[in-house]
Amino acid sequence: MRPEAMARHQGGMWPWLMQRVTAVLVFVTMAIHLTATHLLNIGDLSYDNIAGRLAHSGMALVDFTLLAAVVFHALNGVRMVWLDYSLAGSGRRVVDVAFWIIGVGVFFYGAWALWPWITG
Amino acid sequence: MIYHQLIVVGGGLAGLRAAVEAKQEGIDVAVLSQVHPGRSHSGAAQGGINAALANNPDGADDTPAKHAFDTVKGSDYLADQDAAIEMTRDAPDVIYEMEHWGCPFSRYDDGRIAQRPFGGAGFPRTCYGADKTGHYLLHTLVERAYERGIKMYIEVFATQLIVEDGACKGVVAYDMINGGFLEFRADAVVMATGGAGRTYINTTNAIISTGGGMALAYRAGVPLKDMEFIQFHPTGLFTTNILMTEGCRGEGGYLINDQGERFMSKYAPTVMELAPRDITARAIQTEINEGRGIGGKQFVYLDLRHLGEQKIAERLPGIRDLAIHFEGVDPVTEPVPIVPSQHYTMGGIDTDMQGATPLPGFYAAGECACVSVHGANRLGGNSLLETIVFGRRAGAAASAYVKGKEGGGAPAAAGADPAAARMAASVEELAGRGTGEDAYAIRAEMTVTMKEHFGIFREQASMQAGLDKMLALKERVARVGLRHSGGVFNLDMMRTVELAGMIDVALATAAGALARTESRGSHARTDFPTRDDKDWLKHTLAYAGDAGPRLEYRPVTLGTFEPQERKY
Amino acid sequence: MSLQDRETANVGAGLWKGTGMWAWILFRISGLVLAFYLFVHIGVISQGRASGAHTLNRIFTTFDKPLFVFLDLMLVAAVLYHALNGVRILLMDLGVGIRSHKTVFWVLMTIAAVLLGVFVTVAFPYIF
Amino acid sequence: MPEARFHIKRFDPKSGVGAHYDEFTVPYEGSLTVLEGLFYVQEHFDGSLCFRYCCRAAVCGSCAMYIDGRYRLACQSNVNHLKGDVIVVEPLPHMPLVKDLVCDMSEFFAKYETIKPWLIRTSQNPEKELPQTPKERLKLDMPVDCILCGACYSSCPSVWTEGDYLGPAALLKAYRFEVDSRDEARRERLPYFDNERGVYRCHTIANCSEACPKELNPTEGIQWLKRAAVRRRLFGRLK
Ligand SMILES: Cc1cc2nc3c(=O)[nH]c(=O)nc-3n(C[C@H](O)[C@H](O)[C@H](O)COP(=O)(O)OP(=O)(O)OC[C@H]3O[C@@H](n4cnc5c(N)ncnc54)[C@H](O)[C@@H]3O)c2cc1C
Ligand code: HEM
Ligand code: SF4
Ligand code: F3S
Ligand code: FES
Repeated sequence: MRPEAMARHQGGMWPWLMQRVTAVLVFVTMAIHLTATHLLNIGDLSYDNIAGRLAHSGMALVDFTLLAAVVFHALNGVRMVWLDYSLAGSGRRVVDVAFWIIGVGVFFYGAWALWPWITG
Repeated sequence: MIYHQLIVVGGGLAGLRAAVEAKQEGIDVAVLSQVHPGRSHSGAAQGGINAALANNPDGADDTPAKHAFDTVKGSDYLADQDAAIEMTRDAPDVIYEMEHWGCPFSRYDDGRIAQRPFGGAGFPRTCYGADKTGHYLLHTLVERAYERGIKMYIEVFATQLIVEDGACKGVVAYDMINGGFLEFRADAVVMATGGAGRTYINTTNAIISTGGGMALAYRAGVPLKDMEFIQFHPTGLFTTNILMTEGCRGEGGYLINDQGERFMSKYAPTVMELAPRDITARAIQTEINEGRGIGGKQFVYLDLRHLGEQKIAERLPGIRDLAIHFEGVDPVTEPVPIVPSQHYTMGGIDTDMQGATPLPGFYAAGECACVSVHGANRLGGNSLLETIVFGRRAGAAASAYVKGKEGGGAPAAAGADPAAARMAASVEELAGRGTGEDAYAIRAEMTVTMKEHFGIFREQASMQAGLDKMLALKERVARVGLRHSGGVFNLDMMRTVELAGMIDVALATAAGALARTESRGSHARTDFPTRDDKDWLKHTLAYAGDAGPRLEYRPVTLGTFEPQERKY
Repeated sequence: MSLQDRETANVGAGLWKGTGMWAWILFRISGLVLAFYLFVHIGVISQGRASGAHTLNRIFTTFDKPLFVFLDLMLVAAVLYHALNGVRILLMDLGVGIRSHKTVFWVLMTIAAVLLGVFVTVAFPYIF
Repeated sequence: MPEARFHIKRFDPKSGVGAHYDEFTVPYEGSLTVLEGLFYVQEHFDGSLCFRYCCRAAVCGSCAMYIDGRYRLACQSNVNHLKGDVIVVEPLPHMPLVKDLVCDMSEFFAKYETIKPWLIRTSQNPEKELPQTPKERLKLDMPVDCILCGACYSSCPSVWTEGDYLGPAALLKAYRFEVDSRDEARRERLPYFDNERGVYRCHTIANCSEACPKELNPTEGIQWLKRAAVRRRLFGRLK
């Protein structure tokens, strides 16, 4: 095998493993999230209703975990797909960095958006 | 032109073991093979490989000396006894070496290599990996070759030896993937191209076992030794001749005729189904000839049903798959129709115990060589052993020879590749003839002739007729025209070149058989039914001559075991 | 002849009929759809703070239209498919059910269908 | 006498002519394998047809092809068992082609070579065999049967999209040695499969296991390697 091909693809356990870890987190928290929004509090999706739910600190924790995990999972997932279609060399490093910036940005933006509901 | 100090032609067990040895000696060695080495015919071997490890509880008293005795007795005393002794002495060593290299042998509970009984052996001494021993051994050696970084030219088909100044200087070969002929130059060549089973129509051998290396050597003036001794395996599948390993009987399988009797009781009352192959094959053929084949037909049954599904799944899984896929019979529930089938070429390129041939710089090992350790009849499990033991020795001897020629180096006259150019020109000439004789018709006639006239039972008049047919075929093959020239992967060309070689090799078998007026081992003559030690305790050497092979003889090396009648 | 000069054999053949193959293709597509939706979702919910409660409520009313309800349904289907097939992958990563992965797949898909049914019957009548 | 009709995909990249199918009708008695059919065609109709062969007993891995829309060994495929009245014979899909049914296996073997497919020992070998219990040996049963035919490799979508991906056969080989109780590679082989052109490129699609004509399960081996890699990196556990 060409040595440069080998060098090009070093590492990979952490993205792979974190995709599984976040998958489990998303699975659990999203189940709660969906049950709460679509099955239990049906019919009256509104600003106040959300506020009511998020006032429980447990629900707030769930939604924050979900936010963090799902953003990672989604971006890492997109990166994984992209990787299969020849994302290599410097282009790949750019994507890695960009995705981290986007991910952290989106997380804080989401947290910022949720904050007033939680603090009431 | 491509130069290496040593070139090994053939990537089976013998060739790879030679190459590994040479690499270890620091030689620049390259392997040339018609197929990827991992696809070599050695991988088809099933039953096992012999060595007196004394691991089996029933074989605790086994020793290499007893192994040597069984080998010599099995050979009907035609084996060179010093060679048999050395091979059996090296045996445990090479088994342990293969094991240390990763070969996945089957095991006993205490972790030692398992051993099963095999025909003609006084003790259970056949080491095995289920019924895929050859596959496991071959892949182990392929892996070692990769580890050692041995250069391999894969899908390169050798067509001619280069002999200059009375010594072997390389080979010419067809590059199947890129097309065209290449000139490989070397200080020495090891030939390890396997057997010539395909000269018979009913063979267990791979389609590429055509005796190519033997033919190359023969034409370069090297004699072929003991070619009349052709082993027929008792149990090939009825329709395809695919092998059902001797391990089937080793594990307790029965041979059954039309009357439902275990007929081996008539032929070898004490060891029954575990008699040596020549005796068992003749017994089956006799049953068939005398009308006791199943339903009066051309086969008998190999019955494994009483072994039970679990034992079959554990010890003979590959056999079960083969029987189901190729014969449509599941051995767990039905008996398997079998016929004796051509299986092994005891003879081959004349070599000494170090793999050296009479031609300086030219070595041979494995089934294409004849040392001789198998004499007139090879014991099951001894030929895998032979490939590794003598592959190693040939590698070492060739390395020593190459080192002695230090300063030899690549020949200065690079550029023109005269030998390759001549080869290419001769193929062009064949193609230029347009439609001459049909090579495939000739091939079909040859394989049938060999089966019918030089089969299990032989007789003067029939053999003479067969020899005449073969000589006529040799003339016809000279008039063959190629339908398709040039290009890559040109099977038409390869199979035509191959055919010419097969006929030469088959002729050596035919001439040797006709001349030998006795019965010994696999060579069973109805007109001379007994062994004649006074006149025939000697090796046949066939040299290429204008009107067919010229025969010479050489005495057998005796000294340890006194020839006696073979009884089982 | 170098490798590049050689044409590739038989592209387009291959195991396009394998269960594992289609499970994976759909998994991929559903993952990408969900990733896209995730950002839309965060954008929408954040309007609560960015543009105020009134705007958010107005957006929610828009979502009650049949088209959006249908899209929402598709989304739930995608989530269920991705989540349950994801479970199959996670199990296989743990070494569970590798040889019986097709059976596991269909069992999980049955569960997904049942859950989808629950969503449809319980949740959606309220929205209409 | 029954006859078998073969549709054989022909292509010679050097000829400048595009790929096409040729039809041949082969008479036979009793049974006929696809490989025998190909020989009949090569001998009687078209000497230029080419294909790989060796053992004709399903043990050497030469003759893997795409026959009637499935990965099969030509020598193991009996025409009596194939459905339909024409038998479509094509080379292994998605592989570089040499000619007709012969594809270029050099990348396949190059990848096999990179994962160090040999038993690695660091300690002194005993005089006799290295002991291995039947239970330890049982773990090797599946992976050691691989005949390197390339069917799995040709069937894997991850190979199609990423030319550097090692593919199922090479990884199965890595597994074969990693589970061997005698192997002492510890971390030596790890970097060669624990990366994104190794195990992490496998999306558990399992086409490979579906394709394998020897009914092996590369997926199982690859999944084991993934877990072994995590175990080793995170917990330092070597076996
Ligand atoms: C079905 C079967 C089962 C067997 N079972 C057993 C058993 O259980 N125990 C046992 O001891 N023995 C067994 N034998 C015998 C044993 O397998 C063979 O004798 C042995 O494997 C031969 O090995 P080799 O290395 O000499 O040649 P092979 O393995 O035949 O290798 C020949 C090599 O030469 C190459 N080659 C050939 N011609 C050319 C050419 N012109 N140019 C370039 N390369 C060429 C080929 O590519 C190949 O790599 C069995 C044989 C058969 C047929
Ligand atoms: C609900 C629980 C979820 C589970 C159990 C789950 C599980 C997984 C797993 C195991 C993978 C890895 C697949 C592989 O390596 O081949 C994966 C990939 C992916 N996931 Fe999820 N996931 C879930 C939710 C989501 C959500 C909500 C999104 C989007 C926001 C998402 C987007 C993706 C993407 C884009 C991929 C990459 C797909 C690919 O590689 O083909 N997942 N998921
Ligand atoms: S795993 Fe199966 S399909 Fe893949 S190379 Fe080995 S034998 Fe062929
Ligand atoms: S098909 Fe390919 S993606 Fe993995 S499970 Fe098999 S290697
Ligand atoms: S010819 Fe060996 S596997 Fe088919």
